[in-house]
Amino acid sequence: MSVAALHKVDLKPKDYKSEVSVVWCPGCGYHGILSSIYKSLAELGVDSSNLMAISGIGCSSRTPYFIKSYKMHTLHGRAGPVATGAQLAQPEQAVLVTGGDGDGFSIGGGHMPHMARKNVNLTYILYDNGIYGLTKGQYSPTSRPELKAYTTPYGGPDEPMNPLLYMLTYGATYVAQGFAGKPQLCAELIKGALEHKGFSYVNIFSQCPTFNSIDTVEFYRELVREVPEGHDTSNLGAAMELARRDAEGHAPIGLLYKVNRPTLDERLAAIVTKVGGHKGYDINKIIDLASP
Amino acid sequence: MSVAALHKVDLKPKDYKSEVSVVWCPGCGYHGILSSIYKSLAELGVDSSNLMAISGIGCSSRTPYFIKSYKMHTLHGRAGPVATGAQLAQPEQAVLVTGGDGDGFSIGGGHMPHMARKNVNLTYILYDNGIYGLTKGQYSPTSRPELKAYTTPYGGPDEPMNPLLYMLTYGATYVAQGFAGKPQLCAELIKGALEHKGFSYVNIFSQCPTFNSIDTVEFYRELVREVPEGHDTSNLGAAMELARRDAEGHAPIGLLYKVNRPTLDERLAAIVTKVGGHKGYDINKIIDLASP
Amino acid sequence: MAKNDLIIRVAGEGGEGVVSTGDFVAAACARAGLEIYTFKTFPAEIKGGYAMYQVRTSPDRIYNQGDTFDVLCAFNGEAYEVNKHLLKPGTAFVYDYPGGDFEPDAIPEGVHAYPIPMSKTAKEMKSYRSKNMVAMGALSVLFNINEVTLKQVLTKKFGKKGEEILNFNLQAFEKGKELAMPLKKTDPWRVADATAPKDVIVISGNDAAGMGALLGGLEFFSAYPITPATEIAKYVATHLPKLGGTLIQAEDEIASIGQVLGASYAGKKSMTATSGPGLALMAEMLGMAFMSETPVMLVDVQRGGPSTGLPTKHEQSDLFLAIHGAHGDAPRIVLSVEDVKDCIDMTVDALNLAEEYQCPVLLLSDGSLAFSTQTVPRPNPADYTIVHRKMWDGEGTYARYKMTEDGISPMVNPGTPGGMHIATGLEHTESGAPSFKAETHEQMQAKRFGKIKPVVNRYKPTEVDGEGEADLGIITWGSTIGVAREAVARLRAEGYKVKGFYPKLMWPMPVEQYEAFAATCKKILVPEVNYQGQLSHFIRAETSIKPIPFTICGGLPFTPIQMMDRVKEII
Amino acid sequence: MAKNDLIIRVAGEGGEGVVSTGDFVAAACARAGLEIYTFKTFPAEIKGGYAMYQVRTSPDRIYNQGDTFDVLCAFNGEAYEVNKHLLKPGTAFVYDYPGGDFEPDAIPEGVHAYPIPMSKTAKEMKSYRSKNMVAMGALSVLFNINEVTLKQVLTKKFGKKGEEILNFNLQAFEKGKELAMPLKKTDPWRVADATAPKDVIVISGNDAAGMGALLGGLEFFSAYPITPATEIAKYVATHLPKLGGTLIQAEDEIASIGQVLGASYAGKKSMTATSGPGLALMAEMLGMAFMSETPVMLVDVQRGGPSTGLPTKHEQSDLFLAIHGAHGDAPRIVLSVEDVKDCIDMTVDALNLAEEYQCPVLLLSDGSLAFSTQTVPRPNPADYTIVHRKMWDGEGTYARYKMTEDGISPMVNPGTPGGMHIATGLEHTESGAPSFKAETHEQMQAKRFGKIKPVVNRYKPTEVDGEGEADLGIITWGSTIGVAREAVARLRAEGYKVKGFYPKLMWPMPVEQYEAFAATCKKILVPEVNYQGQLSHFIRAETSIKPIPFTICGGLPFTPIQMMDRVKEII
Ligand SMILES: Cc1ncc(C[n+]2csc(CCOP(=O)(O)OP(=O)(O)O)c2C)c(N)n1
Ligand SMILES: Cc1ncc(C[n+]2csc(CCOP(=O)(O)OP(=O)(O)O)c2C)c(N)n1
Ligand code: SF4
Ligand code: SF4
Ligand SMILES: [Mg+2]
Ligand SMILES: [Mg+2]
Repeated sequence: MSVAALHKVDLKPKDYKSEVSVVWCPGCGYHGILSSIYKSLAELGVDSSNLMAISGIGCSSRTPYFIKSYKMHTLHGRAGPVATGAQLAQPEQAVLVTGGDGDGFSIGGGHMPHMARKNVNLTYILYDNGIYGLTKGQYSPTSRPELKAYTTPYGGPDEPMNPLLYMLTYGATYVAQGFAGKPQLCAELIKGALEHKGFSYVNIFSQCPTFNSIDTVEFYRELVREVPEGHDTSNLGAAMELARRDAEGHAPIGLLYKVNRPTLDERLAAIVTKVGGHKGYDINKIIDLASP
Repeated sequence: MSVAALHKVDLKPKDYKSEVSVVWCPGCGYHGILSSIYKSLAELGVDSSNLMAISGIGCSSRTPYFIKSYKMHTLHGRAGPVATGAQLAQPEQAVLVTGGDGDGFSIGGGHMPHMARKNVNLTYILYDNGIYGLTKGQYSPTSRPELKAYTTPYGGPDEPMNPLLYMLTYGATYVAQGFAGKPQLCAELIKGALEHKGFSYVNIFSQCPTFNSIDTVEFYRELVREVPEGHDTSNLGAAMELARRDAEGHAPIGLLYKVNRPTLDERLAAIVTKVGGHKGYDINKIIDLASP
Repeated sequence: MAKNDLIIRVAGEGGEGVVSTGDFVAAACARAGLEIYTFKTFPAEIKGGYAMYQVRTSPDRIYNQGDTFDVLCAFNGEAYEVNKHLLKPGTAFVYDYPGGDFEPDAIPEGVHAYPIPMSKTAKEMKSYRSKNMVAMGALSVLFNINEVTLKQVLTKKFGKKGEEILNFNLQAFEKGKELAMPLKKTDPWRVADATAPKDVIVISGNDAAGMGALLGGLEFFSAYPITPATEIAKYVATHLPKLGGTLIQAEDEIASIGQVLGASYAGKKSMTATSGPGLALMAEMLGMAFMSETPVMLVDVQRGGPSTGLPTKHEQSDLFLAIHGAHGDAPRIVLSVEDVKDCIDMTVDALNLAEEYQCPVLLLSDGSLAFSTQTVPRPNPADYTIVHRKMWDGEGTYARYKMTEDGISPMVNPGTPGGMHIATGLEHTESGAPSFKAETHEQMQAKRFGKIKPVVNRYKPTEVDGEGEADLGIITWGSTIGVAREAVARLRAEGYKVKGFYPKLMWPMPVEQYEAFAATCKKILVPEVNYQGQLSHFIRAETSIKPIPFTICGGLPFTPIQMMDRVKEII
Repeated sequence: MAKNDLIIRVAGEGGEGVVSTGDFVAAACARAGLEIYTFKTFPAEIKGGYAMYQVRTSPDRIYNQGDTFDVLCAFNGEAYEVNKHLLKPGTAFVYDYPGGDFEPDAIPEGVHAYPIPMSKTAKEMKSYRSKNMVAMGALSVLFNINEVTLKQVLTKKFGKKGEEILNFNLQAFEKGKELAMPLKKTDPWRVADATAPKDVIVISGNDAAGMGALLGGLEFFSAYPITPATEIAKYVATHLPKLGGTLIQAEDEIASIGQVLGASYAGKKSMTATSGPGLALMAEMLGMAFMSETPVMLVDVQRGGPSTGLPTKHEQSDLFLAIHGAHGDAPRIVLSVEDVKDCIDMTVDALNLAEEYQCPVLLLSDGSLAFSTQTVPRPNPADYTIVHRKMWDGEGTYARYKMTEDGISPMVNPGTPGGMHIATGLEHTESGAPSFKAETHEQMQAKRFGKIKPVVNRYKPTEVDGEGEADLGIITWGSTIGVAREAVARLRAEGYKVKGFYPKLMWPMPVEQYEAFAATCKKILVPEVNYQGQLSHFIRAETSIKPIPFTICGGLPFTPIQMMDRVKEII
């Protein structure tokens, strides 16, 4: 979304806290992500009543409860379509989707390509902890096969997916990656995403100390490398190259890609304009077409 | 799949024809694809009784009816999971999936990444006609926005997806593209796919003269360019570069990518080996674990 | 029956102009002030294959496709083969001969045969495409199809394509007339004479549902294509943008119902349309709409099931899924339409009920109505009331799921200061906060169930056809009602004491109305086009009635005579 | 009741050892030859939050979790607050005092209070983790929990972790004993003395379903995680590979049921397990399994609905979806389990029925059984019969959907020469070729429905509890049966004439058995944990019985006393 168009207010991060208390485990990376969200909302002066926070099901999908805004807590994997509908219904408002790796790329994986290629004007923050948190620790599409989890006591049989490469391939117009251990960077990336007009995607590595024994804070610290200075964020090929990771397997953090193209609501509005549509159109003209 | 392991027979292409007569429209590109399939089966000497042809719903998904083999005509978008189950159940047999662009990338789009990254040992041929044929002409994920179709009388609002780039991103281990107007090439690519051990994907452009008025044979002829000589099919970056099309928007035809990595059935078998599993294992040992 | 309530069946190969012939005849009759009710079957193949289009026309109101044809016009040998067993004494038979692809067997005694060399004439005119015009010319002469209105219709259609094409077609039409003129008319069938033209439209069930959506104030539509529901989306795609609204084709049915839920939450009147397989996929999200009390509306155009089944065929077998298709206790309001007029009016009703009761509303149509075109009084937009959801008045602290007397909690649209809240599928308190306490769940379920209960009294009462005591009452639903109406009328004319009860509100069931009706009938027969007798099941479960189920499931609607025969057997 | 049928409830903060305390006590009792039936509730939070684990133990068979606890052991203030209203005269109350985080209000008259400084002692031992060991020591002294078996259990558990840890825990246990020793026992509660150890296992409902799957010859399992069903997949993932089988976690529920269908087609015994939301997503594929006559088996562990609902809570509200959740007419065989033993045995049955009748079979369990551990006679693999699908004999031309006398057509596995055929969701002829003819559809539906009908007579007859005439009969299902058994027994002991009828085969319904039972009862009460009275609905629809529904839906099972009270009100 582009929050630029929104009514501006002057609030502190804590003003975006709702009255519902946070239920995540101590040490969970999500606490940091939530703070980054509060921070970017405050910095952008987003008016809560023009914000819709929408999620599916998972620990991460609890986020909307903790944000002062309009919000929906939907079904596992279905935040995308619901958010798309909400955005198209209210294109002047901001839509923020938050969810997990399982929610977004396993059960919700069929919706991702279409939101991105249609350039639905919203921000999607994916809390990537390489595990199903809420259901107590099964492997997710971003789990490494080394992980011994609930349904994979002997390790997993699958190669993990690459969220950034997926989103670049799908045509997301803003693609970034953060790490919960770097809240300042996360806040910047989320802020950029909220300011971007079009489908913006931020992948945030986040430790789940309760169920993911191998993707620890230390592991992620070793894993990530800042996007190199001078990286051209308008170059899709370069962004893909970065997303594919370097020879040592380091994962880039920072902004990888950002371009502008018409959003879905704009393209739909263009159809309305093309046919000369408007609220006051005389429906009798349509009925007439059915006379014998 | 790798049909190398199969029992070999000596048959002609026509011997793979079933008794059900083909229902496609005259001029449909699918006739050519079907011939290419017959041809590659014959050249490889595939024993029909060790072949499972599986599809979803769509004009293209009628294919299994026309092939002499074991086969399943399943649900719209669900050929992938069903084929995965069948393949894992009978890893010594060959599995061939055929389906449309809507079937595979719209409703079935959530299954594609997982089949590919898990390297399920089967061949997936996607009949890409940029339209929903069976339901009489709605736009598909590969339709160009210029297409005026059933539910988009004023043109479509979406950017078409790029099947090859998707499959490369997903981790398919064999990725190729053909065009129904080049049956010889298609037969070669399908043959290569059938011989490949792992998830092999062949995208075939195919005209739908009945409902897609813009993606004609002539259009495709102009669109396609053979993969350049010397392209390194083991180089993922180069394959992606090709898939992203050249400056004039030409689409590559030929083999883009081919690598080997363990298949899902192999990785699952490795788990069985690891735990020393076998049919004769004494189940009492498992029951004992529940004694108080 | 009057000989001018007649059924003309045109049959031939798909692509030969079967459909346009039927359309022209139907439109001409409608223009001439007559009623029409058409019925089609489609080939399973994409192109070609056997196609059938039947027009029933009468000066009086028509309720169904009829028993069988009075006039058969066969374009080819297959059409003849498929239909020849129906060439009963008294029927008229127009066929492509000589020069067609077949020669009929000996014409049965009493069948009135009119050979017309359609193909041959078309060939002479060097245009295969004119074959159906020739046939139409002949039909118009033989059966008194109004020539003036027929020409108007042709002009309307071909005029757009230029004078040359128009003239060529009119010429072929004249040829057909000339060929028929010398034939001696021996049958009694003639289309009624033109009367004062009525202010009607001719529209299919699917288009009508689309039109109803526009009249109902629809703002957002999302769907995924599926036979036989896609035309609703097509109609809306064509016209909704004119009214400033939005249609999108989603990646699947789960996405489309999800988008509808999201758009509705954000304040727009929203709906989708699908058929059985799509409805099955939407089950989870419909439960979410119930739990989160979000208005969503869905049209299910039923087709032959189960599974992929018989996708182009008629069946009314989604009632179980429509009413019971959710995990947990999560009912919906379920309506079903009888005819094309209902497709307009009840789409408006369904949109309104969703807004009023803040819950999912399902409108059931079926495969035979989807493509049946019928004469419908021209809808006057001013006649339709558009109901909006109850909105928060801005007073006090907003609680989305506030307990109110009628169980309906005011809503608020995003963008409204002070109204921020969550819509959720988890069990929740009045404010929307998650709560898994026993009391919360029991109270909230009672609220959600309680609020929709009044609909049984507030929705239009179920129509009772007939008065006083009867030996047998027919209870049926969907397009089968139209068949029952005629069966009841004809049985009554024959002296039988029969009545009809025609529910449109399928769930919650207006139990008292069922009981009151049944109290006046000795027996209750429930005809329906499905295997299990799905309405019978609900009648047994919810009322004290002991219905006699009467089910068929061959992909075709009932005929009046079939229903009459059954009534006579058991009365 | 005997004072040694007793219920010990341990409550505290999740992570404080509540669960392991319960597990140890249960295992010790089981080792001592006693029966156990445990019951837990989980916090909604991921970590921490209120947790409760209750062990019911008795020398005699136990059928349910019981009315309320006899002994409460409160680890913290929240545990006290949540449970204090249940501290009725006669109950015993063991609590963390002094030094805990709370001081109870005045102990009510008749409550037997035993303060034990658990936290303080643990702190002195410099290990927070030993708190529950202290508590257990005290409990063992106070309530005669067999010390020998308890130590065996602790040794089994901690022995693996090394001598040091074991000794430390035993030390804490001894401390707890010492603390309790001086207290004067005033209550009557004591665990029965050890008897000859029985050959039992102690297992949860979910693990039991997994064990049943192994005993039933399962070869392929695919599932997507969901509370409260995931442990079935966990169990199978751990053990199926030992038997050479395959488990995969799919990307969603649609994929998992699709994979099951594919694997089954390819000749393997296959199943999945899910809960309501997942079942809703599987509706379409289950219809395909019915239409294509492919054996598939699914366990649905019901949870609180609708929608995301109350995911960790108990409810039995998926019966509508289980039976009616498909578009078109597409029934399934639906079974439901009463207890953990059934989870083993009926998983085998369900796998067998799927193979025998070549259709989808759904086995319903529920949230309270999922995690309830119970003593079950050790299953002997030799006692289980594994049924295989009827296979083609290789004679003649193979037709997959051949019309046979019993409607069951022989199958053939891919790889077999001459058996090539298609499995399809389209309507089809005997050979599998698409056909949309009326006769084909009617005959094939009759075949598919007809073949499963005999199951009502061939599955084990529904158990009738009691003989002769009764003033009231209870019909119920699922884990509520266990409650009914006790209620019936106690009511009978009080002189009431009551009987019970405990169906396990939910669909198709053994109607004659229902009728025969009801004929012996003046009234029929149907208790169930859902809002709408789902079984009552089916009883009304399919039988002539007029049941009195008795529904609760607060996320908890019935208690025997609750059911008894209701019976007394209406008898
Ligand atoms: C249809 C459906 N299937 C399964 C579930 C169970 N479920 C809830 S959350 C979840 C996965 C959570 O993992 P993720 O999306 O990575 O979020 P996290 O908890 O890690 O933040 C699953 C499988 C569900 N609620 N609905
Ligand atoms: C659940 C479900 N939704 C929708 C449909 C209707 N449907 C059948 S085929 C099809 C699309 C066909 O297009 P494509 O997959 O591109 O195949 P093609 O016909 O072009 O070969 C659709 C939408 C269906 N059968 N099932
Ligand atoms: S389970 Fe993991 S993801 Fe969920 S709140 Fe706890 S630490 Fe965070
Ligand atoms: S509709 Fe299109 S895709 Fe389908 S058979 Fe005809 S030409 Fe081929
Ligand atoms: Mg996660
Ligand atoms: Mg297509």
